[in-house]
Amino acid sequence: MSEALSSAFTIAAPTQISIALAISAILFSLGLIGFLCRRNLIIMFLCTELMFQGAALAMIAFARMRMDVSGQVFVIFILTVAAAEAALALGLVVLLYRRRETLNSEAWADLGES
Amino acid sequence: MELIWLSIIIPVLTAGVIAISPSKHARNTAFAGSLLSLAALALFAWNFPAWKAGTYFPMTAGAHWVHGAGVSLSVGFDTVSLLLALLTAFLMPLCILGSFTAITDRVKEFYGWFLVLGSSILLAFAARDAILFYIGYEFTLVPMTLIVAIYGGTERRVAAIKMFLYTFLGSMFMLAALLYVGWEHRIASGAWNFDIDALTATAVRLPSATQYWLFAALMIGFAVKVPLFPLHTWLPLAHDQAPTAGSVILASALLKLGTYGNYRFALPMAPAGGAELMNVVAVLSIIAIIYASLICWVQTDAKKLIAYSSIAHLGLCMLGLFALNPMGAEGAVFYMVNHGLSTGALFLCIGMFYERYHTKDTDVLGGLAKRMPVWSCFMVFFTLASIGLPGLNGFVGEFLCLGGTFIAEHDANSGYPGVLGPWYAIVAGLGLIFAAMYLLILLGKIVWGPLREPHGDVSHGSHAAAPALPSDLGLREIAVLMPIAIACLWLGVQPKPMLDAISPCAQRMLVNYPAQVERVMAESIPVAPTPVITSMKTTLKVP
Amino acid sequence: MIESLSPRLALLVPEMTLFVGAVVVAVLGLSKQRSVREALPFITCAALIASIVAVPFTWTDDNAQGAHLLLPMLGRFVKPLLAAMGVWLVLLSVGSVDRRMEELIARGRQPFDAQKVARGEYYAFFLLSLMGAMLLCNAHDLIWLFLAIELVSLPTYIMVAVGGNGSRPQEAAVKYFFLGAMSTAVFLYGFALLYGSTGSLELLVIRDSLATQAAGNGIDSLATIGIVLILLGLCFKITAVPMHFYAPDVYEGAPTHVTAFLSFVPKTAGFTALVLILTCVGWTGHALIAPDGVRVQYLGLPTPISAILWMIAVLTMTLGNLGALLQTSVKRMLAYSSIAHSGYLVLGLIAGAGAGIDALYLYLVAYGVMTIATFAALAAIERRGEEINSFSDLAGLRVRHPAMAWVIALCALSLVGMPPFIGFFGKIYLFIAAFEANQLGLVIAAVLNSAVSGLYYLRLALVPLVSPPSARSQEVTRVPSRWPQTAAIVCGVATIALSAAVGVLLQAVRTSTDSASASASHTSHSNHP
Amino acid sequence: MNGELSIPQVVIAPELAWVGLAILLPLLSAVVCAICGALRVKNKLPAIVTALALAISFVIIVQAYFAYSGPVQVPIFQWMTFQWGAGGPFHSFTANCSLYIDSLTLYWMLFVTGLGTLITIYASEYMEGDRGSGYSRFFFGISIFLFAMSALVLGDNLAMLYLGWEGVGLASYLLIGYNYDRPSAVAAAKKAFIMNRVGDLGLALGIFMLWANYGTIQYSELFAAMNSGGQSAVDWHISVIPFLLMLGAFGKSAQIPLFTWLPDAMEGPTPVSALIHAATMVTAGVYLIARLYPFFELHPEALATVAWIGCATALLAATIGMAQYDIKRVFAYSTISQLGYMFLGLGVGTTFGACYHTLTHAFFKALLFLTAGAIMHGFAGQLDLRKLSGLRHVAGWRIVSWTMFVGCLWLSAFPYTAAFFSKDAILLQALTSARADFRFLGWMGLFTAALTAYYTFRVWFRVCAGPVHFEAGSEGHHDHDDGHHAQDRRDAPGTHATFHPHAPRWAINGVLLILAIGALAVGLPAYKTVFMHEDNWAQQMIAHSSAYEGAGLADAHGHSDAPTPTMLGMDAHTGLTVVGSTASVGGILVAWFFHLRSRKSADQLRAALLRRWWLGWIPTAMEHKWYVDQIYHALFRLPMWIGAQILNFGDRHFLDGVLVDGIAKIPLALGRVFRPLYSGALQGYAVTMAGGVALVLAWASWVWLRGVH
Repeated sequence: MSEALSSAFTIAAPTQISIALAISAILFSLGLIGFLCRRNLIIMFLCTELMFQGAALAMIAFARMRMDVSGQVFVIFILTVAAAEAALALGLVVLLYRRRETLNSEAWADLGES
Repeated sequence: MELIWLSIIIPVLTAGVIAISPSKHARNTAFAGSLLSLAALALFAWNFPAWKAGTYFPMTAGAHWVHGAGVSLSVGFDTVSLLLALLTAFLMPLCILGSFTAITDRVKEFYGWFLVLGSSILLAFAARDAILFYIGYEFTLVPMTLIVAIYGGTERRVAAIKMFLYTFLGSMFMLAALLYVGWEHRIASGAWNFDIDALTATAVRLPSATQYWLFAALMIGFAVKVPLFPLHTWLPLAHDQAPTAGSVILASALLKLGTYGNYRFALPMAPAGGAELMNVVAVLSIIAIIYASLICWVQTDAKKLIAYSSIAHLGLCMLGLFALNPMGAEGAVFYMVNHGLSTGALFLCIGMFYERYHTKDTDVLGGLAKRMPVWSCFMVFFTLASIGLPGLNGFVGEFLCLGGTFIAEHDANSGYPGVLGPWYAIVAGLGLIFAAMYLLILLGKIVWGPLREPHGDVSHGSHAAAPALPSDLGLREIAVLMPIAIACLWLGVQPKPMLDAISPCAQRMLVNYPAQVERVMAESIPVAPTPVITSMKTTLKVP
Repeated sequence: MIESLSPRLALLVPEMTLFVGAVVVAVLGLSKQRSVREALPFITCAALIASIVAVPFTWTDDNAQGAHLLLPMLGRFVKPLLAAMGVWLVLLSVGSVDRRMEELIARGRQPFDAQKVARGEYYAFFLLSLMGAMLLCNAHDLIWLFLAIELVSLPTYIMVAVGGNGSRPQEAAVKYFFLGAMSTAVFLYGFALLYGSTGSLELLVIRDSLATQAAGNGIDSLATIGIVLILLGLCFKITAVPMHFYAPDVYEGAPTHVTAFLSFVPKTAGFTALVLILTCVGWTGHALIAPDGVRVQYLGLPTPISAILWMIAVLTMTLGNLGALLQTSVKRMLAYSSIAHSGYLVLGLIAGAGAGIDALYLYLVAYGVMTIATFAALAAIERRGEEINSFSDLAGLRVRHPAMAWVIALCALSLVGMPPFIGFFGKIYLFIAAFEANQLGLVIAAVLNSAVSGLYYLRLALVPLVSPPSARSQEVTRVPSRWPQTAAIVCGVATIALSAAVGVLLQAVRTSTDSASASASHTSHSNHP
Repeated sequence: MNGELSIPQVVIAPELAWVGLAILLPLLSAVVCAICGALRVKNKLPAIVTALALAISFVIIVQAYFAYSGPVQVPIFQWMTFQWGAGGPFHSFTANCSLYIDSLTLYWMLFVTGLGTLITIYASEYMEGDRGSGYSRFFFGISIFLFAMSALVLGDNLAMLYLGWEGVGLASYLLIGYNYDRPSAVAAAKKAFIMNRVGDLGLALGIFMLWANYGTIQYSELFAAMNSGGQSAVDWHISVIPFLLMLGAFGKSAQIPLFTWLPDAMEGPTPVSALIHAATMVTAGVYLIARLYPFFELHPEALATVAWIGCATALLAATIGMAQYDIKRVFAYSTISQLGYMFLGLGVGTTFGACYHTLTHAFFKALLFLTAGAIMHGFAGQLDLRKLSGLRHVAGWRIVSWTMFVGCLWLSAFPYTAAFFSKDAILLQALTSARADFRFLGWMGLFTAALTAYYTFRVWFRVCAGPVHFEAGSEGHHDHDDGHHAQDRRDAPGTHATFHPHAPRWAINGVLLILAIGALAVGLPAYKTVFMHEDNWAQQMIAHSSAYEGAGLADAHGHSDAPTPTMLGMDAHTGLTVVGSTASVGGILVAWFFHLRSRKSADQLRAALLRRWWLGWIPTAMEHKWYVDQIYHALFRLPMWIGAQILNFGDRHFLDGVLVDGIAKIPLALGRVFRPLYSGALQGYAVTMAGGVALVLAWASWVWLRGVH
């Protein structure tokens, strides 16, 4: 346990950081691509969560690299905010669903340049 | 100083009073307010200690307004700006008096805006601070646009919008140029300051390529206002559509802001640019003269005709200014005032018959000498003043402008070399002939000849909305025209005091020019307008 | 630790006041007493005024120094500004939220149902969002910054959705929320990269670290990309290119009182966040390595960042103005105009510490007054119970509602930058700041854009005053509440009155950012000899 | 240049300011007339005031004449005057209201004010039908004219001259257009003003050129500069001065190419034609050249040009005059023709001849016009010489007929009339000139003199001699288009059976008599020269002014060094007397034959000419005034009018419509380009935003990061 802890706090090799950063970037991109491609509002929201997590992962990786806990603290806040956003998103989606009975984002395009 | 502010503020306050008082009192209140403003300014002018001073008076700086930006509330006059301000203040009550029966709808707003317009013009003339000038200069657009757009003819909205946007675009360049000079002043002295004298002192030291651009930018702004040839198309429309009082103040005071701007900013600030571009401006002015005169010739709308004639006349004024010698400058300044008087009066005259017949078409209406002899006398008088008959006011300015152009030669003996000369004057002089042609044709149509009145509107006042007017001018209308006529006559017979007043200012404006013009002439190939970026780069890097 | 905590807490008194206010209005909103529910906006106002009053007492020099803030005196200006604008934003919304339901209850058609009313929540969220914007001024690390920004944003999503009725606000809400979430992710990733480059979340530390980097071979690419991502993410809040696309739809779809809120509060928050981030980067002390290896001292932001901001500024003002030209909907036009004004404001960011930030905040004041007055005037009138939307609704407004017509015209002129209204002074000081930063190109771009903007603002000014009343505008009536009208008139008068006091205002802005420039330029010399 | 000029030194004499009253009094009477007009005064007060004012002016001038001792400059007040730098020449512009009094000024002022007074008295009766309507306006115009003319002559600088120059143009405009409800009168007034403006431009440019080269426009200083050899800046500039001034003179004095306004100017009331368009105003051009004579030698061909133009005008106008039927028109063309003589005289070097002819012409031409006016007045506007005959036999018309006869004799330069001597002086100078072309011009002048005698007596024989016959004109004054309205007039009621012409009363008759006597009297100086070998008074007056005679032309004329020139084997004087008399008498005889003895033969001759195609065009063209108006219209007015229409269209539809509005549409078009980006679809916005972020990132990383590191 202590060994695991200590290994967790030893300075990580640059390659490991790179891998973590790459994964975070991939996560972020996947989220973005999903956000752009999917039409279902709930899935779109989940994709934004994916992007958040990408950022969070990067934050953790850097915290690890710098041996600094504040980055990890930040991640906790990110999770909290993400949760708040999730609550908000679901409420909003329910509201919308009640009006149009669909979750397709394309149903909501009344505004915009005619 | 207090009197200056008083004359600027009284109209605004009067407008406020009008806004809260019943509309039947509006016109009398407005008239009283404008008279008070005129009185304040006249009192100031009476005590103006230095009618010969080429500098501002008073010399004390005004209160700071925007401290960090160096904007201060300082006002002061030199004789030129005082003359133009007096012209404005003089015409305001007359315009208001002339609108008593013409404006029947939205009366309060009209007089309110009109007074605000007057204040704004006075502020522009009085300002000693470039930003303060700009505030007055630019704000004139708002009341003027509204006056045109609300009280104008059938195409009033198009006219108002075109006038606003055109002038606004131009003045934006001017603002940028003034700010640029302010910035150069900031570099040179370490503090922002928009005092006109300080800016001028800074600007004349700039490299000539910079001055070239500076001049061009300022010129764009002022040329739209003047208006100079290719930038004039907003004016006929605006004049045509504006109500009489609006046309008068537009022609008499607003356009003078353009020429005044040249006198106050463009020419003194960028002598190198002015010297290089003097022939360009002169050519444009001459084109304006010929072009507008010819168009006048085939106009059938009396107001449009006078509007185009304004373009031609101001072309001559600009030509005189850009002769860059004292004779031309004197003539130009003199002409600014007198064009205001005679053209303003012509617009008033046209407004008076328009009120009676609801048409300005000279094909429909004519021979009014039979019906309106008194009006005809005034019309003939002001037309002659506008033609430039010696002994009346228009002549002095015209003659000196043309003379100034004529003597602006390479080897002029006057000490002020120029690149214009006889040929410019000859072509511009054709404008004198044309002026006689189109104005006499106008007279021949509407004053002389057999009486022609529009069908169905023969008896004045049969128009539903028109108030009952006497067939000839009433006392009120005579009271409107008479002061202008007296001024026209007086200035034509006794121009000497005014010429003396202008003279030092003109010399002060031109102080850098002989050397600059000689430099330009010495360079056989004019300086290529090297981009201003080069000078920018030098300031970009910190040494 | 205690010594450093107490000043920080003292600085938060305004936010606490707002928080208490939010709780109170949220609870009272459920009251069955109609009079209590009708008092909600005024309670909100009371909380806002209390927070304004609290600022001078709590934001003393000592407290500010003790809090170790990046810009110690910023809050002293920005917080009262936000609260003061908040007051008028509240007043212009009086009677709007739950209006239909309250009318039904008043007529006895429907019983009071605590489940369905939203007024309490609306004002609570209103206060919370403002609180978030205020909290930004106290941010001393990225976590605080992130939380504050989210606190600004999340309530606004709800406000858009619940503030009115019909499907348009909901559509606006969904667009606003989803795109907002995306932008949040973008700047969050930027935070991560910035953290990775500097190793700290503390703004002061980041600043020093970046200064060290700048003094070496320049800011490293990780930080640069991070900052660029933060910029782009925050562009959403300030409706700047390329993140501005949502704005027309959301502004048009949201109820007018919410649009007014959106056009000022998130924008102020976004700009404050950007000011903080860019203060970390610093406007001085950067260098370019010339091809021959010589270091060339370079003023302003590091090249890539300033170039990007430059593009953002020009594109934002241009696209905003061009978009506004074609609109027939007043609110949509104002949305584009809001975009264009953001473009002007970015000039202040580029110009940087000193004049730039001063100009930015001065312009925000001007813009806030003008835009709130316009929206208040629009909120004060309605047509057949619907919001005013098209220009033809406004035609000849002067005849029936002269005061509102004049306010709209006045604000249009102020927005175009016509002297002597406050918009002119805002603009002119921005230009001055741009000159200070040698951004002649930006000035020319802004000048041309101002001229173009005349095309549509003049229309906005002339339609109510000059056009003859149309069949549509004959049906325009005043909303039941007088408060929106009051807000419109007060703000309208302020567009003139503030220009008389512009010197004082500028002085106030300067004192609030003086320390900003002092702390930003402690590693370098002043701009000009 | 031939040595020093003989212009005496100018004395500043403020004490002579009372001469200025000659300018002021007409102005005051104008004011009174204006007030009378405003008050609708119905009596003859305006005429009385005007006549009184002019009479006093005349007395003042006479007084000044007797007090005259040498050229003086009389400062009154400063007008367009300012200076810059140190002042002085080239650094100041001095155009004061001051008088320059020398013998030329007095000479001119004497007949201007004198004739002015007489014609005003005449007009007081002539215009009495208009009392209460245009009466005040008429005398206002007359007063303004006298004011301007006095300023023109008395002013001490060219700006004053220009003031008077345009002022007389204004008066002319107002008076030609006196009957303003008649379109032809309005058009004629306009034409007169505009054509004069063309000349005025030349004058103005000449003034500028003088300033540019001499730094002043005051006569005294200009002459001083000339005396000292002058300062030339640019040769081209100097030599163009006379041509510019000349243009002004041609405009005002109705010479080629600017003569067509004068015949039309006969639309004005006849006293106006007599005073302004015959006696005084049109001689302003002669005055200008005489006044600035030294400057006309700045270019060797300048005076020759004047001579040629003058002679050509004289001939052309005479040919037209032969073919006109309207009495006033005939006299108008004769005026142009006589003015041509004056210019010929100036051109060939005899300012004396020109000025003396001006004086004699002023009297006899005023007389002729006034008789024509009396006829017109009495016969309800009838002026067609085919419709009037034998007036001398009609009761009450004897004075008119015989004074007209006097005028006609003078105009045809009948031997030993005053005009004979003045014309002789001119022709002698031309014929004895060393220049061949001047001699040619002299012969042309003689030929023209014969034509003049013919057309003059054509009028008299037709109108005053022969059987009594007359038709009334159409009410006030008929249209002058040649015979267009003949048919109407014939139908009009008013043959002599029913129509009773009202004969002139004392004012008209009196003035006619006085003028006839005056015409005789102006011959006195010449008689004294011829018979008593005294110096000619007029010559003395001219020679002691700036219009010195022939100082610089000695080499050109050769009358100073060459032996007495001969002509046809006789002494030149005698020869010319013979030839001139022959021409005059011959012309009169021809006129007698065709127009009194056998009036039908004139028509037969005309018909015979018209039948032959190679000759037929001559009378046609002469009757149509050689189509000059039409040519001007086609050459100038029409192209300009077309150009103006094009510009007007272009201004509205191209400059404003295409350029200005087009530029304003650019932002709108650009706005439309970006419109698809705001489609309203959530995903669409997301894609654009993400794309924007990606673009910026890519750009930042590739361009900038690579560049910096």
